[in-house]
Amino acid sequence: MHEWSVAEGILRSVIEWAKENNLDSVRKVKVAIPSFTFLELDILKEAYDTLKRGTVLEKSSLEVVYKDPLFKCRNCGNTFNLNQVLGELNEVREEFGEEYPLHLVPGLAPAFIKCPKCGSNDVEVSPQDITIEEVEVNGTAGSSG
Amino acid sequence: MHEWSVAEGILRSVIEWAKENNLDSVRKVKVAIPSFTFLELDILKEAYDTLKRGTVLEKSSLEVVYKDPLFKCRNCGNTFNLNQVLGELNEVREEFGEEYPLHLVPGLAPAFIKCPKCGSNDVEVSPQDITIEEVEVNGTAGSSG
Amino acid sequence: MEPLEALARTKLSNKRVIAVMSAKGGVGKSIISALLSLSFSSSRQTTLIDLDIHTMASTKLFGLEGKVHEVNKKGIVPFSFGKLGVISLGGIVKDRYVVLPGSNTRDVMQSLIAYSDVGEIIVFDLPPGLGDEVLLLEHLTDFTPIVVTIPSKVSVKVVEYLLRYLKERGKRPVLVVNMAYFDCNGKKARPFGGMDYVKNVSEKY
Amino acid sequence: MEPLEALARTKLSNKRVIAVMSAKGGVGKSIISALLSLSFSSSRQTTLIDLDIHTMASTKLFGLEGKVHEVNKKGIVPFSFGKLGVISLGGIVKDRYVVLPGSNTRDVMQSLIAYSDVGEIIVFDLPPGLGDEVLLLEHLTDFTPIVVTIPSKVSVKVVEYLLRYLKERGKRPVLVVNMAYFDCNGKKARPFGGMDYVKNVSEKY
Ligand SMILES: Nc1ncnc2c1ncn2[C@@H]1O[C@H](COP(=O)(O)OP(=O)(O)O)[C@@H](O)[C@H]1O
Ligand SMILES: Nc1ncnc2c1ncn2[C@@H]1O[C@H](COP(=O)(O)OP(=O)(O)O)[C@@H](O)[C@H]1O
Ligand SMILES: [Mg+2]
Ligand SMILES: [Mg+2]
Ligand SMILES: [Mg+2]
Ligand SMILES: [Mg+2]
Ligand code: NI
Ligand code: NI
Ligand SMILES: [Zn+2]
Ligand SMILES: [Zn+2]
Repeated sequence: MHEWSVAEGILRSVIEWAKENNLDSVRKVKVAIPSFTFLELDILKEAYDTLKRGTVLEKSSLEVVYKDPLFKCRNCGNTFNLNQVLGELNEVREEFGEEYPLHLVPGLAPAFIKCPKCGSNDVEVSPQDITIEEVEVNGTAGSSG
Repeated sequence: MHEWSVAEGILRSVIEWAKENNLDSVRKVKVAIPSFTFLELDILKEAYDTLKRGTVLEKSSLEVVYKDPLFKCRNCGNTFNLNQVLGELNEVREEFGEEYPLHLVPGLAPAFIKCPKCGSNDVEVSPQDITIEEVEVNGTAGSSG
Repeated sequence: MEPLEALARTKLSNKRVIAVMSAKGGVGKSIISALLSLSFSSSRQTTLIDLDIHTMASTKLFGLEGKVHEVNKKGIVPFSFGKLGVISLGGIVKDRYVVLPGSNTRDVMQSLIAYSDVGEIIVFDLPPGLGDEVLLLEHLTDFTPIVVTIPSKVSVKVVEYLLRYLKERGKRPVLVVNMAYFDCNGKKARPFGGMDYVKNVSEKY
Repeated sequence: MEPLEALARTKLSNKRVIAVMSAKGGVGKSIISALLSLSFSSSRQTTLIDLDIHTMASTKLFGLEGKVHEVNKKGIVPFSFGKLGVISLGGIVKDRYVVLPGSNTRDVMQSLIAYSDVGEIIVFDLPPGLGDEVLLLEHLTDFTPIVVTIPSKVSVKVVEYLLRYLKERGKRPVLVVNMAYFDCNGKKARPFGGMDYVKNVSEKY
């Protein structure tokens, strides 16, 4: 459900960027989302299309790409990917349900995902945030920092 | 003076790496050091050459490269380099003398270096640690992780 | 700007934002945040956001252990006590411990703020230390600092760091002295010492 | 392995390492670390390393404010009290406040350990929270945890997180209850409540 908030955040950041750059219409916004948040695309797009009305993004479409995280254990040096911790992740999802902690707060990943090799929580996760990858304005593409 | 400790750290990390890889002689070690620590090369090399005796590094030489840090302010987004904060840095060096805080603990950089644009201490510094860049073993070059 | 950052800023803009802070731990930040936000809520819609992600004291003070926040279109629904809403990471992780590298705390705090459904007055309960919680709040908004100390030498000296920092950043903090005395059969006992250190520091800042 | 990491590990290897910790702030970690290390130092060369880089309480407890560590070929020379040596970031930054993003705390703590000239027994005074200080120490050595609490509900519940974490990591902590009572004309006054919460948690772990 917090997909509505995510949509609002995306819109606000692009609106601000458009204002700073004196642009009055945006065609497309591409965002990247960590895959382990399992954000629901349908809801996100519905929210985006509802909330964009009356803004410079009124005629824009939203493209979403999922970023697969890479994990690095600072305790033993092991690097691992999402597949290697899917079991653990699914346990958390089962315990907490839809709004499970990493869905809402991806920065919590090290608190819930242990290194499969040494069991440590001392894990670096990259990337772990929602970012604007590209904004298309009247046929030209730019990047909002 | 803590250059002796740095030398010891370099030697220990390479000795361990050599042991793990069953190597009995190392020819050259290349380390990278953040330039704003102003480590003294003479002392570091003297310490290295003294402490290496009796180890697998006995016949090795030490090469040092300085890494210039890049600063990024998380408050205003400004990126800046060492030259832009040299004044501030020199004030700290004058106040504290030889063993000044960033010489000893480069991770303290954000506590002493403010963003020249907005004045915030919310500064990312990269790189800020001493790393082994390359180890040469009997003519072959490897990298100790 | 990142989406979550933009959202967090929006949530705090045009609000009265108060940060209860202290650099020192165990001086009463959480209890004072709780009482303060309760008192504001007698007249205005108030939200207490607990930023101490390791202790999550507000869930204990309000008896919310094990309770989970609902999430709707407006974001995280605060636990509600009349006009007071309480938001805590405890309501997201239930009663699990949160062990976390320091590099992640900023993102976690920012998510909490960005997704909160907030009232007109927002009170932040800060963790001890002088790190991301302060830097992030400074970045997001112009807050009013309420600095809490106890009379002891260690606490006052640590709080002085924070006062100095806030002063350099152009802020004018309110200083609260907690646990100043204990009622011992009508007489004031002072387990954490007299008010000398406090007097000294409050004259300086 | 990085050079500083290798050095920090060496400094702690074959030593008796004790970590005074608590997740909760203001429960007496620093004062207990100080007393404990002083008592060890009556017989053995002991080093107290203060890892609370924002408060640097040990400099206040030992009257070291404004003093600066000397550095020689063996590293940072501890402030010395008989057989006790005290190392604190306060001895590197003098009496300046240390405001620092969370992503830097691990490196700072690791540098302090790596460069310390240490004795046979090492006592660490930890900051509150459940972050890099614990993860780093676990990474560097097999320490003995001394967990400090006060009797209050909030403190005990927070300390329970830490106890649960340590247990899952295979450690057997010693629990110390501080500020249990106050001598009020010969009668025990208990400003932070009775021992019920403590009893409950100590039976569980
Ligand atoms: N004035 C007071 N009298 C008695 N106990 C107090 C008082 N203020 C705080 N406490 C108790 O002291 C402990 C620390 O307070 P807390 O609000 O958790 O501090 P902090 O948030 O600064 O770490 C808690 O157990 C709290 O209930
Ligand atoms: N048993 C005690 N009796 C009286 N004061 C105490 C006691 N233990 C600690 N204090 C005081 O309480 C405050 C917090 O203790 P401190 O050691 O700084 O806690 P921490 O390191 O856990 O934050 C300090 O001012 C300290 O002097
Ligand atoms: Mg980020
Ligand atoms: Mg590092
Ligand atoms: Mg608190
Ligand atoms: Mg302490
Ligand atoms: Ni959701
Ligand atoms: Ni030096
Ligand atoms: Zn690992
Ligand atoms: Zn800046």
